[in-house]
Amino acid sequence: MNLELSPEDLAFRDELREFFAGAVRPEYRTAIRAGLRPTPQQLTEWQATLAERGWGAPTWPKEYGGTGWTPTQLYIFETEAARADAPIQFHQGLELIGPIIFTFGTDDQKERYLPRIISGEDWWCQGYSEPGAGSDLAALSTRAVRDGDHYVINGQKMWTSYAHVASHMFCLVRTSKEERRQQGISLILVDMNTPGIKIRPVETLDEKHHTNEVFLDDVRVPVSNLLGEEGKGWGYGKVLLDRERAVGASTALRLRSQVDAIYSAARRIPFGGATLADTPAVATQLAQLEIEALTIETMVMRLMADAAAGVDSGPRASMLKLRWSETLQKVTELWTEVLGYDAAVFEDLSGEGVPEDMPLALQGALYARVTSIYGGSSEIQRNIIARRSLGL
Amino acid sequence: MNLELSPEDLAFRDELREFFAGAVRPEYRTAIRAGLRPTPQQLTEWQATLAERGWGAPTWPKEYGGTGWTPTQLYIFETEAARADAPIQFHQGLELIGPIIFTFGTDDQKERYLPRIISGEDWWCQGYSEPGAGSDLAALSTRAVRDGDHYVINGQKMWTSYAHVASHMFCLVRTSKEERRQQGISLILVDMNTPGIKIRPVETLDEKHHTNEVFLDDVRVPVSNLLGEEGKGWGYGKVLLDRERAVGASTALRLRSQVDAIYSAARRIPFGGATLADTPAVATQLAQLEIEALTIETMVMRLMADAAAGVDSGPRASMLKLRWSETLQKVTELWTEVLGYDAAVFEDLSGEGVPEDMPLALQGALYARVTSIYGGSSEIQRNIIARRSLGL
Amino acid sequence: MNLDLTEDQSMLADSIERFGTERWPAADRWRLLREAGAKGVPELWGEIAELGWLMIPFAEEQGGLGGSFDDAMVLASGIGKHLLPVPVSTNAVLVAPLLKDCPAEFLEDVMTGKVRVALALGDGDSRFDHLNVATTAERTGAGYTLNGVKNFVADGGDADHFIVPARTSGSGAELEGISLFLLSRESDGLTVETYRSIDNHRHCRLRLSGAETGSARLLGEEGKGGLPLGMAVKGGVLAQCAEAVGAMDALCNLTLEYLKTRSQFGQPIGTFQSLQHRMVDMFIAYEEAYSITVRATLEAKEGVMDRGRMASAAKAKVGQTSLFVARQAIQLHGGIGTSDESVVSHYLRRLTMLDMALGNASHHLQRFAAIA
Amino acid sequence: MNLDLTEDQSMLADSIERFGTERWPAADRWRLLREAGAKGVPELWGEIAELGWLMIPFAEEQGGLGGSFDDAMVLASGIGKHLLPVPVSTNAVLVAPLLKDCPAEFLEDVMTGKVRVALALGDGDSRFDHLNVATTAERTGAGYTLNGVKNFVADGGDADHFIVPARTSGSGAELEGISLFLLSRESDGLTVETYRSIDNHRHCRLRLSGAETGSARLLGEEGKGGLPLGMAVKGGVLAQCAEAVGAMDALCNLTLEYLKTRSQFGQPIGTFQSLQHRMVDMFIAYEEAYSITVRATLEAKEGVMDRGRMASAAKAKVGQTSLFVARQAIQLHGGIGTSDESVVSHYLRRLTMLDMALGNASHHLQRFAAIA
Repeated sequence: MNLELSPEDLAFRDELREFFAGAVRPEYRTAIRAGLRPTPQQLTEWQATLAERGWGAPTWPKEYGGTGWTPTQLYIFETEAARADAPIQFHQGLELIGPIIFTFGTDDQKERYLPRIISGEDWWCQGYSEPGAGSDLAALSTRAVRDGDHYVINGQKMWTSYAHVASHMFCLVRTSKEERRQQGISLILVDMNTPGIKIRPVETLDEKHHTNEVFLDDVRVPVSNLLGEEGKGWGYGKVLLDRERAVGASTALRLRSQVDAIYSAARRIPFGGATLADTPAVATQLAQLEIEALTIETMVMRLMADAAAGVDSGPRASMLKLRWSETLQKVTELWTEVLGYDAAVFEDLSGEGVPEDMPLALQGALYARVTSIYGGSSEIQRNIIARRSLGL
Repeated sequence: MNLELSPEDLAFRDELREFFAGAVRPEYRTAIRAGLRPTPQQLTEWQATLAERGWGAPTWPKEYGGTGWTPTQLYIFETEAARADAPIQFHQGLELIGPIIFTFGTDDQKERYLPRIISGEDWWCQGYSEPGAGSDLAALSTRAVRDGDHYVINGQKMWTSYAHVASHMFCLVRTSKEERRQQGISLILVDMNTPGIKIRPVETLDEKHHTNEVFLDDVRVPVSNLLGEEGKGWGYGKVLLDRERAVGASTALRLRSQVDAIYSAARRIPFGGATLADTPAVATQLAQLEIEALTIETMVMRLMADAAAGVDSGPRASMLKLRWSETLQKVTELWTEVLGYDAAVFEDLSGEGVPEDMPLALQGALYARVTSIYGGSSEIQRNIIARRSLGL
Repeated sequence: MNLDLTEDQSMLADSIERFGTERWPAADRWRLLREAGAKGVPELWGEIAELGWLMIPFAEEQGGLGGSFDDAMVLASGIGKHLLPVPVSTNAVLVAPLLKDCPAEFLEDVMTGKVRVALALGDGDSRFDHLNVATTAERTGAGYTLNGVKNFVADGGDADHFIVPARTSGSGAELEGISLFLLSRESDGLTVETYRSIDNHRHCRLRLSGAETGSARLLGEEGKGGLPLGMAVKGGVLAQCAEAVGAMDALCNLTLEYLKTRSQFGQPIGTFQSLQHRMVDMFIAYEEAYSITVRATLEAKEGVMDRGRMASAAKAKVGQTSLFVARQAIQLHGGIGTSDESVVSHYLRRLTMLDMALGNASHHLQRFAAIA
Repeated sequence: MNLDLTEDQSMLADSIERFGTERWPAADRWRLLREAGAKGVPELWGEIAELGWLMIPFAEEQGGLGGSFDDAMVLASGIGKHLLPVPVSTNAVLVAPLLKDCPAEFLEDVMTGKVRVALALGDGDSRFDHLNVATTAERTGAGYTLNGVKNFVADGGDADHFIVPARTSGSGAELEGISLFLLSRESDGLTVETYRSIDNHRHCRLRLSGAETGSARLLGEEGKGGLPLGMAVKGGVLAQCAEAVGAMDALCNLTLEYLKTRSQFGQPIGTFQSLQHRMVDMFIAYEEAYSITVRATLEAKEGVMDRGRMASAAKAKVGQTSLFVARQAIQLHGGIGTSDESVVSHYLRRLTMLDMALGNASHHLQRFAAIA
């Protein structure tokens, strides 16, 4: 047992460190530290920067344009990215549909889509949830009916993050009327410019527009856009379970710099002849959160070790998602608390500007509420662990 | 809305205060403040003291020897008892079987049992739980078979608190073979001197002997000891639900003096030129626990108001039980924590004696684990509230 | 000892219930606010003034209704329940006792909603310690000249006058030497920076550089403003607790309703035990918040002198429990709870700000500990 | 980077597993302890010495196995898992580095279990701050005279020698001036008060009034004992964390087993969602405790100089999570979990004491914060 890096890994780390030092723009940092995503423009730009360096798809095999890195290399990459407050690559193309395409897609689909995911030219969104199908995704009712060389899709998708900037959507639809639940569901790739798609923005509690409702009204999609076999769409989702670790790891490793951001904020605030960071209440909470972050970092290392050993990492990825979202919520809440009355200055109405941390800190705290709901709510994650790992 | 006491209530309070000042022995205090029960001897003695003053059964109607007090008077009584660190009257006779006897019992049963409950001459224990019937009490399998003028009881009871000092046991038994679950259960009063009763002590994690297994082997009990109707025993338990408040109230009102006891302990411990009570970590935890105690006190007031208004107080009593047990656990844990290395001195092996707080503080912390299990575990309480109060 | 509402209080509660349901329905809240835009909904202030609610916290000798702490509790709790964007806790309850010596016509304007008054808090680096006043008031000619910064004038965004605590002597958190001034928004030397919080309340920051006030504008005696300021803040704290308790009441009930109607996996989600138990914990949190708020309110009414210790207990406990309830309400609603369209998210935003205003849970917990 | 056990470590783990299962079965623990009575089970010490386990923390040049921090982790974790009442963390891991200059025959006696050595902590009012030493050592003739009180000699109840930190200069928590002395239990001027803790470990208190030691008994250099003492405590802290992690492992698994076999309401209680989720949280707590312990252990092995900050992180987190797991294990077992007959209750008692020993979670959290 050891944490030592081999000389090759050390050289790799130094290479990464140098790259990030040059490539990460200062304006990314504030959003990252507040637990927020940079803007879609920034994310696209960052994806292009990585792609140019050959690192656009850190988790993909080499044959599809990925890096082919080992779990340890990936861990080093994510650690260094976190250390530099680099943006987290947007995952819906890279980690969700990309791997399904290269695992189950046709050669034509691979050629057409994969390179543009890596370059950042295409932006994919995920057409899964529906008004009646949230935690219970298998209850979805959007239908695709075969009509010659096309599928005609009708239905409504909800919580479609970034549909308003996406070029493509991967969409779970029902292609068979007879069967129920998980049966008869297919995965179809949809160009967002196809007529019949209407997007309604859904503003969230942080007063931002991340997500949307997507209405599909007689949307005609070529049959060649079916991914894999008709009726097998549900099963393809399973390939994701073993890849969840990548998404979890990259976000979870950011917690330490987020704790650090609060520490800096508390250091800036004069209080009782010293700073707020010196008060026992704040110092103790920061210490607790730093310990949580260190623990979670180590859980990521264990997840990567699972990956290297080819072990089912699903339950551990669920644990990570749970602990990360809970901790992120506490971290962002503490930031808001530290700001005191400044946390009230969400929008300046008389041209004087807002305090340095606002409104990002509060947006971070509010947005963090979503993290224990999306991608499988905390309740669903606990169900998964109970079933898959504990046999309950 | 007001908290003011009427002149009559104020006079009553003063009368109580004077009584308690004279009657409460100093040796009760340490146990009470550590969240422990005084010894059976002390409890019996205390019951006799109250009975002598005419206050042996504060919650009972006058006709059965009770005080006939209003809920407000009862609240004042319990508040003053708490203020004086008086022992909490042992409840199994007074609050559990007593009210069932005076509600459903025969005249003979009333005459025979009630006065001796009040005087403390009889000690009742509760024969409910069985090895296979804990949270699911209706699964009990102890049987009573009619044989002439007697029931012959066979079976095993568990978690029978104080069976080893009890003179009587009220016992749930199955009197009908056909029916299942709640049907066919009867309530029988058993003299503990009856042949065929064997008591096995069950030591608990605080190294004390509170509870027992009771084996009933051809125990012959006169038919006249049946309480109410045969087969209706399950229903009699319901009368308890509306009386739970009394048990909850008397214990819950002790929390403040228990917090106070830790405060005193922390004040005695020198630390960093001052005392441990002056350190922010301890001061903040004490403040939080005092606030919990104040909140719970007020919940008791609301429970009493329910009682006065004749409202179903079951769900509120469940809430109180939950919050009280959780808070008692935190309080007793903090006491242990405050003691530092002294908490290791559970038993002196070389005749030098133990520190002032030990082993009571640690016994309190360990015993407190039982409070969220007995009398309906926290999980069962939440089920009750969900069903009875929220309609879930 | 009696914990029931009086007949008058029940009538008041009913009246708020009607107003809230009709004028400000929960389902329309997001649309109403969006239509109103940055200016907010100032007309509501006049409407509730017409109902006489603003008279409640003012003493009878001032022309008010002489409502007690528990009357204010009923009022604020109804407002919180319906998330009415009216700053009653701040622009009425908090300031009323400080205005008691003002001229009758001025008070009438305040109670009829024509004139709004806000209390200037957040002095310099004082954070939540409202008696820690660094702003100075120097006697100049007939009046005073004020210098300092007040970072948080609660609901001062639309105020016409500000009550400004400033030091005529002493320093730090000394009670002696704090004087209270009533300053018009138009005063020379006063810069008002207006801002909006996430709950759509409008506050402001005051920069006082030689702001002038006539001696008539001194409220009460010079140097003796500390005690009344502390008392006023206590009243404001209690009203804010009540507002939060009202919001918790609404949140618990609408979440329970959601659990009973929303189906997933072929059954109402309220049949899942883990959600049932969470719901129970939310109701317990409400019970706790209500209890400690009633306790603190009634003790204040009885004039228990505890330097606001019980009010701090309530503020701490209500902050903790209300945020727990709001966060869990969102969690149990899932995605929909995080949308602007759902009133659930508005409750979290309001409760986040109610926790902060007049000092958050952590501050009041430590304050409670300090007043042993 | 590699988190797997080495082959040697796996063999060690297997060997402890066998010993624990056969010699000290969980179901018999209460009976074995009861039969042993107040004297405990001292013979176990010799048995594990025979297995060579006591040699692990001693350096090779001392005749030990030169085990690293992670070897000690494997050892301690196995002991914790089986609740073996052998004070390896204290009478071996904690003291080993401090004894390095002792004569070979003495060390052999220690490693073969013939002689037991314990470290005297809890100096005067110092609470958990082990470098805060008030006990004094004055040079008298050929040796030193010691005066002071050591309230907690971890597992010193059966020790033959004590390592006693005392000041030859300096004061308070100064690192300089702390000297370490090896004192025989039979020394003049030394009173040993033995006591038992709730987990059936046997500790003692030392009262030193002019206790005499020859100069040969000074361990290391005079006045330079602070640093080695701190390092030794760090190793002890890590071993105790591992012990707690082993106990959590056992508790999680036996509780899971109970959920699958115990029936109530006609079904295994593990079918109830609220209990399932609690069980998941227990396993997550274990995962967290294991993770931070491995991290701190491997960083210590690599010689990361952080004044024990990571070890404090581990002790704090392990204290919090292990008590959560133990308390929930009892709750999920219901009444049976609170009985002496159930090993579940023994785990809580041991974990309560493991949290306290060498400083509880609260202490280490604050220590972590202080070493920014």
